[in-house]
Amino acid sequence: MTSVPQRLSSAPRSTASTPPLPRRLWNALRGLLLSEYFILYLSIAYFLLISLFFPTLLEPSNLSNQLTNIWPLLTIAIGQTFVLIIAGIDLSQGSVMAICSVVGGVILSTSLSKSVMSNSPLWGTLLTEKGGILSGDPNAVLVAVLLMVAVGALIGFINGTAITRFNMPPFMVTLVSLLFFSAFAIYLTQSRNIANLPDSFLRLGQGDIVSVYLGEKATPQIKRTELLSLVTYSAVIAVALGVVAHFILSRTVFGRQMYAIGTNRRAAEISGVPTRRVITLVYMFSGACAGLAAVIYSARLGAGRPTLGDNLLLDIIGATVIGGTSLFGGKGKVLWTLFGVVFFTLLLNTLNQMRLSAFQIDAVKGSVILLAALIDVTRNRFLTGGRVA
Amino acid sequence: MTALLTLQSISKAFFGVYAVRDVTLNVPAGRILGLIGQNGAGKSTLMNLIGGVLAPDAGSMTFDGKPYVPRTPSDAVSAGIAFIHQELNLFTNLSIAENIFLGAFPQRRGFPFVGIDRAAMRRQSEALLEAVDLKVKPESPVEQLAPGERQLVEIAKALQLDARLIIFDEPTTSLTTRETRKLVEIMQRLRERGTTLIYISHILNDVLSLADEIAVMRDGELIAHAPRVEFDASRMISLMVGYSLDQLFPPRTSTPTQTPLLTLKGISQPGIVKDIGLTVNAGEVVGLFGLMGSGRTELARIIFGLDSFASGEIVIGGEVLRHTSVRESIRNRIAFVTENRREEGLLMTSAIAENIGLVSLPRYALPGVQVVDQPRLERAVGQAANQLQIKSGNIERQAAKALSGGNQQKVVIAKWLLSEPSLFIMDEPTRGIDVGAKYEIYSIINTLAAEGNGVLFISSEIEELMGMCDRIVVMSQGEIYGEFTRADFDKEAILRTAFREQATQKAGDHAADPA
Amino acid sequence: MSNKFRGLALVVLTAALLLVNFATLHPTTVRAQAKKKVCFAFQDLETEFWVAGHKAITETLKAKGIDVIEVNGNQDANKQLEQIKDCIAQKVAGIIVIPQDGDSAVTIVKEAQKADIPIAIFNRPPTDTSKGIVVVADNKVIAQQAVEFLAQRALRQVEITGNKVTPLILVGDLGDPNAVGRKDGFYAVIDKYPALFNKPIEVATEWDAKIALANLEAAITANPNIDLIFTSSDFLFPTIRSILEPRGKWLPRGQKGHVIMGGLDGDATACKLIKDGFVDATGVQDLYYEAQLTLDGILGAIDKGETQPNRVLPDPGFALTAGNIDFREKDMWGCRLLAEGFLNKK
Amino acid sequence: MQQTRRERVVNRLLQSSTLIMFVAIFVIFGAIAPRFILLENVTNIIKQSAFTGVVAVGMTFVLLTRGIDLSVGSNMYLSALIAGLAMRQFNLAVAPAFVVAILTGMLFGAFNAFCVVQLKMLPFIVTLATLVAGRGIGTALTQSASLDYPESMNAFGVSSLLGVPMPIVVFVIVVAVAWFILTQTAFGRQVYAVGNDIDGAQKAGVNTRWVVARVYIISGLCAAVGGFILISQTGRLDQPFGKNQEFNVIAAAVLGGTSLFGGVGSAFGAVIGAVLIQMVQNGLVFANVNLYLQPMIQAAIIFLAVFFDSLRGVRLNRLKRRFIRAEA
Repeated sequence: MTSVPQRLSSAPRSTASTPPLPRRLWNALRGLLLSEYFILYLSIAYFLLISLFFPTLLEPSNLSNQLTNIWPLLTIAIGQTFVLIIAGIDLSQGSVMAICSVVGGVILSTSLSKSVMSNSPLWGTLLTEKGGILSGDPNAVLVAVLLMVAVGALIGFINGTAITRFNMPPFMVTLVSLLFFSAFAIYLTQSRNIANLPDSFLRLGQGDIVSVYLGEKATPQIKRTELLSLVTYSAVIAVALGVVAHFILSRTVFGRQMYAIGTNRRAAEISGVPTRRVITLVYMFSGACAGLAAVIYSARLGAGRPTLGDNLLLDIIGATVIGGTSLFGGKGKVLWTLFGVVFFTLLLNTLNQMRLSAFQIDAVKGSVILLAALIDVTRNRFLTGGRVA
Repeated sequence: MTALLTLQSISKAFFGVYAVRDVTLNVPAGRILGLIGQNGAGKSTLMNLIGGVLAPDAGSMTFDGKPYVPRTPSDAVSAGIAFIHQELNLFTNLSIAENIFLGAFPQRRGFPFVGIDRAAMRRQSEALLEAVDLKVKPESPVEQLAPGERQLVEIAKALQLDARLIIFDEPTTSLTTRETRKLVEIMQRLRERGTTLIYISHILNDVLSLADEIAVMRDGELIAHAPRVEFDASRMISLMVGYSLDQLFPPRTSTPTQTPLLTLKGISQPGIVKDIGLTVNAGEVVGLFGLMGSGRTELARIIFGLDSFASGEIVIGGEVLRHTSVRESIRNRIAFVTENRREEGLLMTSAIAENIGLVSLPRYALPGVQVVDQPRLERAVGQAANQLQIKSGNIERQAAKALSGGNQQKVVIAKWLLSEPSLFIMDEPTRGIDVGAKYEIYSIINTLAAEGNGVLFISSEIEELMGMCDRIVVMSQGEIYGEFTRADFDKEAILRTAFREQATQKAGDHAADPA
Repeated sequence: MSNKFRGLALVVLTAALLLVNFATLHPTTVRAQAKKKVCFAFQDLETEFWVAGHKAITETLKAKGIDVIEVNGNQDANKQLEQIKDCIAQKVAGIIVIPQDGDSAVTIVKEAQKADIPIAIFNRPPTDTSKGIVVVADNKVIAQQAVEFLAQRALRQVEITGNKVTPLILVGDLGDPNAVGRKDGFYAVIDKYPALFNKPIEVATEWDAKIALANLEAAITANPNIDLIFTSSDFLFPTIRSILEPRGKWLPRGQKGHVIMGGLDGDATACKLIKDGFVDATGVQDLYYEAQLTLDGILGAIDKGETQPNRVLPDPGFALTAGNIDFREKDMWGCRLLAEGFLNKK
Repeated sequence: MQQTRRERVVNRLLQSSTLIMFVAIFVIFGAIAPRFILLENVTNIIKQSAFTGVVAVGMTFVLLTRGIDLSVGSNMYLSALIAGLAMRQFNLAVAPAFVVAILTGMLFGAFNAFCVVQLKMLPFIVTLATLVAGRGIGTALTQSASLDYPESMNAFGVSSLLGVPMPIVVFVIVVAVAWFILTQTAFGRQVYAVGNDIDGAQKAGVNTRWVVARVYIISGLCAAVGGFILISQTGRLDQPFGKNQEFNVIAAAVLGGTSLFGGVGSAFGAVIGAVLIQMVQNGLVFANVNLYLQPMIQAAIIFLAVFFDSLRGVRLNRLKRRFIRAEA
């Protein structure tokens, strides 16, 4: 490009001089507010504030509870994050969880009572007194987990295809599959839960890998209450998923193309991004996450539940959006979602401990969410000097 | 003579950088003030200050003798200042009439009659459309209009306000020569009616022929303001860019070869194009000229695989294709710089680097899980950015939308450079770009040709095609009506060819028909 | 810019309000350290039955000077599990839970007993009743009793009119085991008298008045000659009424065209309607009795220092019918509420 | 062009796909259960879809501006509750109670509006929060006991004007007014403009903040009206009243062709959506379909409706492609 006259290159612009101290402080504050960790700071600040009034919140046992409560929600919220990034939405995750949970039960259950399950259409074929298909089989758990994830991905595939092939609005498509599959799950078991899952599976939701004991050494035998779970299987699953997801988003071609689609689908298409494939895959991923979450939840609750994840939808999307992911696409991070989830978990946990009467809880919950959002926009207002970016 | 609007040492800075610096300007009443300057010279910022979109950091304004402090755009409107913005500002989901009257719908009077007085609205819109002679039903939705027609609607909008000051911000960029002529008439008519106009444009001849006074901005400052007679094209340019640019088109350093890169044989698509035959050779710049709606863009989309074609074949590097797709075209090393950067070219809110990298991500991925080789990509992106001299902050951070039109266009080109194409399809690559940037784009095109690439250069500015191309192909009504080689370039002849079917040509109205 | 300060002001204000809110709670919580803490986890408060139960339990506990931690699972088994864990973390002395369903109950009981905290399950039995203090009312059996009485009425009607009776059942949320149990109870009776009944008409309600309204209206229009209605929960009687009344089918016993009607729960409305003769029978879970059993069970265990008390305390329940209302009235919680003027308060 | 005639026919069909679905479903259920076709039942269907429809109309306003209002369910509950309490306290008649409900609803909406417009918070978050808080306040007021309304309320619910049941009358009025506002008033057209490009609207001199604010207030108003006509039919307010209503409402609106991305939609769309959904539910009861299968069939039918609608969209886009030359 030597033929371009150098004269055209622009003259140096801004005149930077070292700012005075107050300005530097202000910048420091700005930095804090600007930081993408903001929601995290906010949650922690909130938590500490409340714990002034309710010391029990700081009890190690409670902290360890919160830890265990974060993972399942995170697992599913990550899937939602992906979908939101490409300017879609997945309302069907709850029903996917239900189906997957049933699938898990159908494979794993070790024994079933005829009187309970006999009107299920699966009775006699997949379900018998001896339990599910692979009851007692050593590999059952592995197969089950894989299959649950696979089924989730399959439903995601159906959603994705409907959306990409027929240009159906994601909202309606996933709403319909929400209605359909949750009904289908209940139909399969005729509203019964598939009980008696093997312990090897339950461990995934309940068992610890690392536990800590915080009592004084003296005590002869440790009371079970004081054994706190630190690293649980669900933690490992969720973190692993999170790492993978983060990697996909930030490092791979696929991730970049997702953001492109979410920002401007037409431009992406003209730039040779295989939009249909990417979108379909994203919905599959979201479904798979739901399947994985189903593994954790089913294991926690010790049954294949056709009603699993019924009331989860708003928590999922709420956590994701509070984290900072945009509903209009092109903007979102796994880390943000983690923070959003942390915020929601802390919120629920604190509410449980505030000894509010049942009749006040919702009012308080609502106002806290509102306050958080308010603080968030206010800081943005400060940074952008009155205008909202 | 009296000034309608006066600016007293107005300044506006963003993050410490002055966009407008200490500008003092008198806009003469009842005259046309031509305002010129490169993109980023501060014209648009200045207009936003006048229009109440931005608030000045320092300085004051008076309008019609009274102090004028607009807080919102509507303040400006009610004061009697109308804008015709650079980027069209129409609502595609509304009808033409509704767009014209959006700010102030005619209301039914008297009790039982409430709501919009559609009859009145229709009558008035028809009058206004007449004034900009756009022959379209006021009810027809804007989304069915061609860019040029939309521009005229914008003007009708301004007329409706019957504002005392109308600011035209590069109104002609999306117009065909025909429509431009029309616009000029309209503006003169306005002046006769006593309306004051500020006319911002990059097409210097238009400014020269139209303006009574001319003001020149550079780097946020007003560096010249005098009656037209004191200016000629070259002086204007030298004032704008700060040095004298003797000729507008850089010299071609290379000559085309005879090895065809792309050959179209009898490409037809019912209702769109018919029996198109066209060849682009390596190292050749082929101009594709045609009026708005002559089918040039549609043809480009077909070649690139965005739209399908019913019959005929495309031959690329000896390979015969009966149908093609975007990704296939990219594999075949074709690049497509689209007509509208905003909708189809860029991820406006994403970082410049993201944009440049987008097409070639797969080429910069490690085998296997397709992990992006970030360092390698960044290097390549950085190179491309420097090569094209994209003027920006940190390309990893700054969003594309923060760039001037010219630099945005360079980003689009850089994006394609990365995929190492051999054939460039460029649809109106210099639309809405200032002289300096245009010159750079031209130089880039020359270099591409010199490096042995083929360029299909689509434009409605004959001059630039004549300045740049080896051959010019003229399209009309979706057919190729003529072809000129550099030797016998002749503006009039080309235009005549393009207009040949004028009598039966109905592109405009066709587009406007609802249904 | 004033904008951004308005925003700031609002943040401060709201925060202040919340603080005050907590602060007011604060003192109680301080004393709470000294007091005995009992955790009461329920799954929702959406019908009179649950509300009355909630009221009975919390008030008795508070009266005993015990500090109650209430948590509402909002029909989400997992949320309830987390809440129970939170309770455990607070080292409560005991837990009372109205579980979302039998299977999650098992898990919950396991959690509590693992932490050596006595737990009692109220009204919804775990699938494995061997663990924890289980207060059971068998929905199926109670429903059966109620429907049985309806069947007797039907018999008499058939003797008069001669043609078979068309029964209709309002089915609850099929995700809810209670609803399913009641449905089973209903069918147990219907199948007992094949000669008496036509094929029943099922109407979905999903425990939602508006859905019940729509579907019932549709069903009645589809088959105008319904002569027996059984609702899986009493809270739907007003809905039924709003459908039948305009069609002149809302008539007391004895009048021609009276629709034989029964429900389950035994709430105040039901009691009133039986008295007024519109409803013939309702299956009663003896709410107060159950509450008493639960409280005695859990508090007893706490005092005795039992950490994993296991026993089953059945509530036989009974059917309050037009026949026995005069002398069983006092046993029914709804009627007592009615006596306290429940329906007219506010 | 050769196949234009056939194409024209297909397009005609797709154009009216929703209507065709309508008729088809109606006929099918009619065939299964003849009584389904009775005028009585048809009125029932409309009556039952009235409250969803009314709320959906309000939602349409919000969606048109690219916003969303998740709080309608709680709003229905709260406004109906306040009205009910007022009726009991000062034994109000129905009409004034109706006014009370509407005012409460508008107030609720105004709060959303304030957060969205003044504080520039995300509609989704705001209304999610008010969804939770609104019901919370209601529960706190009632201690979640259910609330019985005076007879007059039921009387209103079953009353009728010129033989048309009251709920339908209200429904029709709301839709008519909404239609008028959206198509015939400056505000209405500005709503569309805002949804299409809010900055542009501002540049064009539209007072966007006030437009958006009004939209949420209207949504609140409609929610209140919807809640009121529903309560006038059930006669009793239970704690879960209006719970999860938001999704049915949004579904109805979107099914009626309103876009979640703003700028596209109409008042009648909401009607179509609401009635279609209700008709299916009603028909399934008539056909006495197994309860476990009902929701699945319902889902399947909604899917079909959306499917045809988007097919139409694809077709229309192809038609929109501008023709340059008139082919011989």
